[in-house]
Amino acid sequence: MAKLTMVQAINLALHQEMEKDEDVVVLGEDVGVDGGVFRVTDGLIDKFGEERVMDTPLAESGITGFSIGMAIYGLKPVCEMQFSGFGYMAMHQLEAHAARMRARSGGRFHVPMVIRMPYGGGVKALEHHSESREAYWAHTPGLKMVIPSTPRNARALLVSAIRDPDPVVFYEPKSSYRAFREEVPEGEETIPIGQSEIVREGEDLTLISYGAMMRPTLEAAEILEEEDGVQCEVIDLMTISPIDDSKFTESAKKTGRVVLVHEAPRSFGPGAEIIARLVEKSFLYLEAPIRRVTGYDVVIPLFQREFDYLPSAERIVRAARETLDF
Amino acid sequence: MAKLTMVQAINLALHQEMEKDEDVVVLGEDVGVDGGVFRVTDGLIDKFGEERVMDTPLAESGITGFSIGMAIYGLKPVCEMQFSGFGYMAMHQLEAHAARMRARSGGRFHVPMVIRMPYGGGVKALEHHSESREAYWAHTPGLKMVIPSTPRNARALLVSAIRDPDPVVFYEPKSSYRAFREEVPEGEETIPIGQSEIVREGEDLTLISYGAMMRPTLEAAEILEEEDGVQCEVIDLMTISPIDDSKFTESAKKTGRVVLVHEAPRSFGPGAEIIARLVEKSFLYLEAPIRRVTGYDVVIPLFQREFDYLPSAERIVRAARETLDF
Amino acid sequence: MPREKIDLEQDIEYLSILNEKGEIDEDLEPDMKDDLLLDLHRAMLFGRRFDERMLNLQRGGKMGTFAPIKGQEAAQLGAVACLQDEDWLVPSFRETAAEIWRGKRPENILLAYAGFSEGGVIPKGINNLPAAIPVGTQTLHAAGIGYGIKFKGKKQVVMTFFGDGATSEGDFHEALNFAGVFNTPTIFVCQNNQWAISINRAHQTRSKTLAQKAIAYGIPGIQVDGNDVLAVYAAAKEAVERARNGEGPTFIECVTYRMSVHTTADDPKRYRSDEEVEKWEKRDPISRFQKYLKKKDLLSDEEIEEIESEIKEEIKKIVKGWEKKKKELEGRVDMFEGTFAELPAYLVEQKEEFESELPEKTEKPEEPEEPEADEESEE
Amino acid sequence: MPREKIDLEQDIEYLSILNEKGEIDEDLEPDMKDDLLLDLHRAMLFGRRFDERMLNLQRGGKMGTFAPIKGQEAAQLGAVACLQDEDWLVPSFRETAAEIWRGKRPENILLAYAGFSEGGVIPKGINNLPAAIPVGTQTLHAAGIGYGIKFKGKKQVVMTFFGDGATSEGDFHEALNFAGVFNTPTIFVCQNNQWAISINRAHQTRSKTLAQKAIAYGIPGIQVDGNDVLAVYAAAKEAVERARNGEGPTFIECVTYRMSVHTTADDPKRYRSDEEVEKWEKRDPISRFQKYLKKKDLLSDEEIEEIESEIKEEIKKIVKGWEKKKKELEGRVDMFEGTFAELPAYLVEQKEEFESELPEKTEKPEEPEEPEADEESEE
Ligand SMILES: Cc1ncc(C[n+]2csc(CCOP(=O)(O)OP(=O)(O)O)c2C)c(N)n1
Ligand SMILES: Cc1ncc(C[n+]2csc(CCOP(=O)(O)OP(=O)(O)O)c2C)c(N)n1
Ligand SMILES: [Mg+2]
Ligand SMILES: [Mg+2]
Repeated sequence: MAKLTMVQAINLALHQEMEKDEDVVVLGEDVGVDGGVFRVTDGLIDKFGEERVMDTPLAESGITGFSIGMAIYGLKPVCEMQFSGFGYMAMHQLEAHAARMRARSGGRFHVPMVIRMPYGGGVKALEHHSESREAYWAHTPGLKMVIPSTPRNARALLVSAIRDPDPVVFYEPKSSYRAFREEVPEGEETIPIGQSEIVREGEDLTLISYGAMMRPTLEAAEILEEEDGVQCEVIDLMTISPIDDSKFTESAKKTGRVVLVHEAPRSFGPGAEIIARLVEKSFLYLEAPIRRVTGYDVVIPLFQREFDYLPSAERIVRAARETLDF
Repeated sequence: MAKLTMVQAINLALHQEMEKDEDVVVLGEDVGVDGGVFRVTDGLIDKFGEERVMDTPLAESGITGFSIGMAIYGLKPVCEMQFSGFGYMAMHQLEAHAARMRARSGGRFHVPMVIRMPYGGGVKALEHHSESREAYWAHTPGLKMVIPSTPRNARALLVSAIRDPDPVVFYEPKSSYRAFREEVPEGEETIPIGQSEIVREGEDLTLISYGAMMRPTLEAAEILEEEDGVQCEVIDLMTISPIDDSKFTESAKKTGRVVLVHEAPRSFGPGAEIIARLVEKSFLYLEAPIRRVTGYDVVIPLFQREFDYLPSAERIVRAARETLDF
Repeated sequence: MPREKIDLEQDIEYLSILNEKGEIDEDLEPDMKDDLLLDLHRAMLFGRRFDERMLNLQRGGKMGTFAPIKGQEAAQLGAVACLQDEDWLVPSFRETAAEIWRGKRPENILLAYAGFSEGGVIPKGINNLPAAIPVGTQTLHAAGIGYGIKFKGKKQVVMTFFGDGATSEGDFHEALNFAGVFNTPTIFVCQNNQWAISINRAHQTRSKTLAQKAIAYGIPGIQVDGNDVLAVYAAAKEAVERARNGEGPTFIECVTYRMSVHTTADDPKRYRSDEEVEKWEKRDPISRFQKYLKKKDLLSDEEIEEIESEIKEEIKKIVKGWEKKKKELEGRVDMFEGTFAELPAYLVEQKEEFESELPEKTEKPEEPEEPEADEESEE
Repeated sequence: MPREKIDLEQDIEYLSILNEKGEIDEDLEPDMKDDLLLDLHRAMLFGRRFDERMLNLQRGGKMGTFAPIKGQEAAQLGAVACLQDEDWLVPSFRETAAEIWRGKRPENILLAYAGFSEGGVIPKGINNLPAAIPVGTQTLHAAGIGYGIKFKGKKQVVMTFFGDGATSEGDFHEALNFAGVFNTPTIFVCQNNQWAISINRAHQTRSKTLAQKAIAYGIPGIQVDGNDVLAVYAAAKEAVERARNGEGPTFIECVTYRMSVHTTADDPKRYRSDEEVEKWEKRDPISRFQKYLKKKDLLSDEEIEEIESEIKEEIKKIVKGWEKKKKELEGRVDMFEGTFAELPAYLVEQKEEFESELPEKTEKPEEPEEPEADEESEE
């Protein structure tokens, strides 16, 4: 097992799936010769050629609609939106066609494509390069929405997404691209889409998060153990939609207290759905209001102040303590 | 006071605001000579000419981005997406520019525009003509999201939206366009954006809805009173974002039991935010789980089966009874 | 350091072979088998009659709104007549006749417009995409399918249809640009029927022709008389051959006219004159084609009568079959399956919730108080 | 019923006046005041030096990523030099020199690239929109502003800038079409610098020129040597005059070259050759313009030296002022105000929540383990 960054792990998944299945093609802006602006697709064009690793014109709807056509014909496109902040240009193609072609054609056609997009803040980027709007896709029937949090689950989830017969929006936490390394097995590994994971067990409090926010969340769990002797159960959703509420509703029955964390704006954000599920399935066990530690309902500030906006371990710890004291 | 349909009431608002303020212009596909495919803009072009009532080329992003430019220059465009199902083509213009220009320019520029879109099911329409995806806009920082439910509040809310110095997405419940009439005062009337209304008082149960779903919701309240002697408090949100949680959280403190209704898909839908606010602000008063009577997490079916999908008074009544029996 | 005209190395041509009087330009007459000519004639006539029948089914409240093709039979049939079965068709919502030519069952078209998802089902072996309603969006799928064909080294081509209004959409632009850059075997057929609902062609774009938009992408573009089935066929034939030979995409503008309403929810009197419609009725694609076939002694008035009554019978059968099918399907629930290959847990839950409520599931709200033609939604 | 070429009634011309050797085509030489010529020269030089300074500020970790303009000084300054103060500028993200010419304070540009929203503030009286990062989207705003001008009967014009890559976006298409249909006083200036990050012009679209895309909208289009400030000025002047006279929009393609990196996060060696860059360095817009000014006896080497050292001083002052300003602004919170005219209740609540947590508000996560150039995000 090699210790890889998330960029390397995603790159590994692409290499291996392209070797395994010649219908898998990669396309997007600068994904070929340049290897992607984050180097996620580095080396693919040399190995698989420009027929399978396509540098496209600068048009997000074009990339997406073109991929839908390829997928209908039988290819398995993995297309990239250079930043999730530009993915909205493709929204109508995903909502109207990728998400509907199977039902519309009575199953004759389906759209086995993956739309990769780096998302989230914390890399000192320019405007439109730090958004976290997974709720748009999660609320769209017919789409699956996946967000990995570590090199290893990024690789395993991307493999599952590529093999999924239906369209998957795959958000990559760009602030975690190179922030740390993890052992990633050389051999095949997959994680089923639609499955969350308990990454830390505990009885006192349930912390729910995903993607880049898993790091401050786990950090907060550490602090709470060290400073308060509190045992947090930490859940990584990994798939936002279809959301797996089995683990966090069970955990809430055990702990009775929940804090959830995401960097997306709070209102009408993913956290609201988590709360709704908890109320629907764990109502009688809830001992305190569920706290949302999230981005605020404004555009994430330019990078000098982006950490005013992004949830930190400290904010999570405070919310946890207030929830425990409730 | 004349009894008007919602189409006539919205038309009245447009006539009066255009008379009052010559910077108000209307644009969109078929809004001029044709008077709009629902006749909402009927007669405007004859009265105000094609400089102020503009038939545009067939391009939603174009209409929206063009309106943003007009608004920056000082006009007050009221543009129409012919159906909300095609509004996603304009999402990037609204998210990246309409919602941000004020903050980005340090207040030098702002975007006083209204984006009108007929939304929702129940009119035997073709695919893409029955969606209810207000959550996309409500989750977008910098946008306001308004949905009227009757001719009178449609007129009053649209006037407020037109006068609002910031961009307002205005969803019109097309199934209510001509379904009933209501007294609408000739003279000016406005309803502040960001204000919900208690349309029926009660102590036993709180029903929360908005837009087209207010009718089955009120119908359900009637049935519950007649058949069960249950007094429902019914709240019409009217503004989805910024959402006014003051009335429904107060009401929940009184009743302890809440059912909410919308035709949007359930998961990551507007109802989840309502539940989150109730948990945050009325936690200790909740006596039963909050039920969501909503569209399902699939694309709304073609019209033969659209009523399988749309919430009905019966579904609401059943959820209410289960909530009361909890 | 000059100021000089740039040679763009491409021209836009106009092609017309059979005029409204039925006169023909022999030099340009395409070489077509008699059977093909007669099949085309029958398909055009069938398209016209089926359209008329759908219109009165809709007016009679038996069907929902739809987009009539009256006047555009030559534009769409002349083009698809150049396709092989294994080729692909990517239609918009106004290609009923073309879809039927390509194997779509008329009964299913009726079912779809009656609001039954079952009408959208596409049988294996028929390479037609379902109708695409968001204007212009399908052109990108045709570009992508074209790439798939190229990638797999197949000899297929893909033909997509859209209207004059669709040329204003960003997706149209991106599709032609992608097709050009990746040199895909895609034929873009624009049915310029002069109107996008109430927006006239002249107001849709300032360019003199739509065909010249091909210059923006460095791909061949041609404008043809869209009511002249021979001209459409000849232009499409060239384009299909180029595509098959790996020479990439073509943009064809068929100048035609929407002789009927935009959809059954539309009232054209609000925006266009009867004179204009009458002017175009004189250019009807069917009567002109019949004159031609008669001159060629391929068709007599008696035979036309026969065909007409055959078609009448055929349509009667289709409508009967459709009504029977509707009965079978009524009350059937069809919502949860089909979205994904497998029904995910949350949809299973919702399905169970739904089924627990089945008794009321067919509840309908009372009819609106004052139904009006324009109350229905567009399309 | 012929097959004939359609006369599109418009040509695409190429314009070049001052070549790389400094030779001039007298017949085409625009009549420009000496002051204007010298101001342009100074602005080009300032743009170049300021660019260089920003690059080393960024490399030194004092500033975030930005998009250098090196090589494109003539393309942007020649065009904005035709504007009056009351006209409008709608830039993309690579018009630093043009924005400064139009009154944007260099200090604010540094502030913005250092991640301070305060840098984006635009003072009253300066009609520049803020830089638009989503490629191509701003062209629609320029069309809309143009309509506003027309609507108000003003004599203003609006000029928007974008790159070669932007011409592939749907918004570009919709913007030129709207501008054409509504005949707005909008000048679309494409800085074709041959690259869209790593995508070469030839791979962006199959058309021979970008200028010919104007034909798709029936508006005038011209291709100019974008490194020839006189040619850019002459073409823009014509376009501006047409716009002011109510003759509508123009599309200008400036053929230039991005001599530096796409942004400071980019490594061009991965996709282009040094030879290519060297070839274009010979066509540098500044040196050729200096040759011209010297021939005209408007400028001597000594004077150039003087200007250079003045600029050096000026930039020193700007950077000093900027560093002072940064200190002032550090720790300042700026997030809730400014989104709406009035702070809505829910943002007041969130602001209070935020302030109750201020002690930790400056928390930063530990630095990543292995920083790499390309780790930063693009732009
Ligand atoms: C993206 C989008 N916007 C608006 C509509 C509503 N609409 C349906 S058809 C139509 C006009 C289409 O005109 P054209 O492209 O010329 O095709 P035609 O109807 O004439 O065949 C419009 C505006 C739509 N279906 N899709
Ligand atoms: C809609 C959108 N997609 C992608 C990007 C990322 N991006 C920034 S600049 C750029 C290339 C732009 O090329 P061009 O239009 O030629 O302008 P240039 O950078 O050469 O000045 C890309 C892909 C973006 N900013 N916006
Ligand atoms: Mg048309
Ligand atoms: Mg470029």
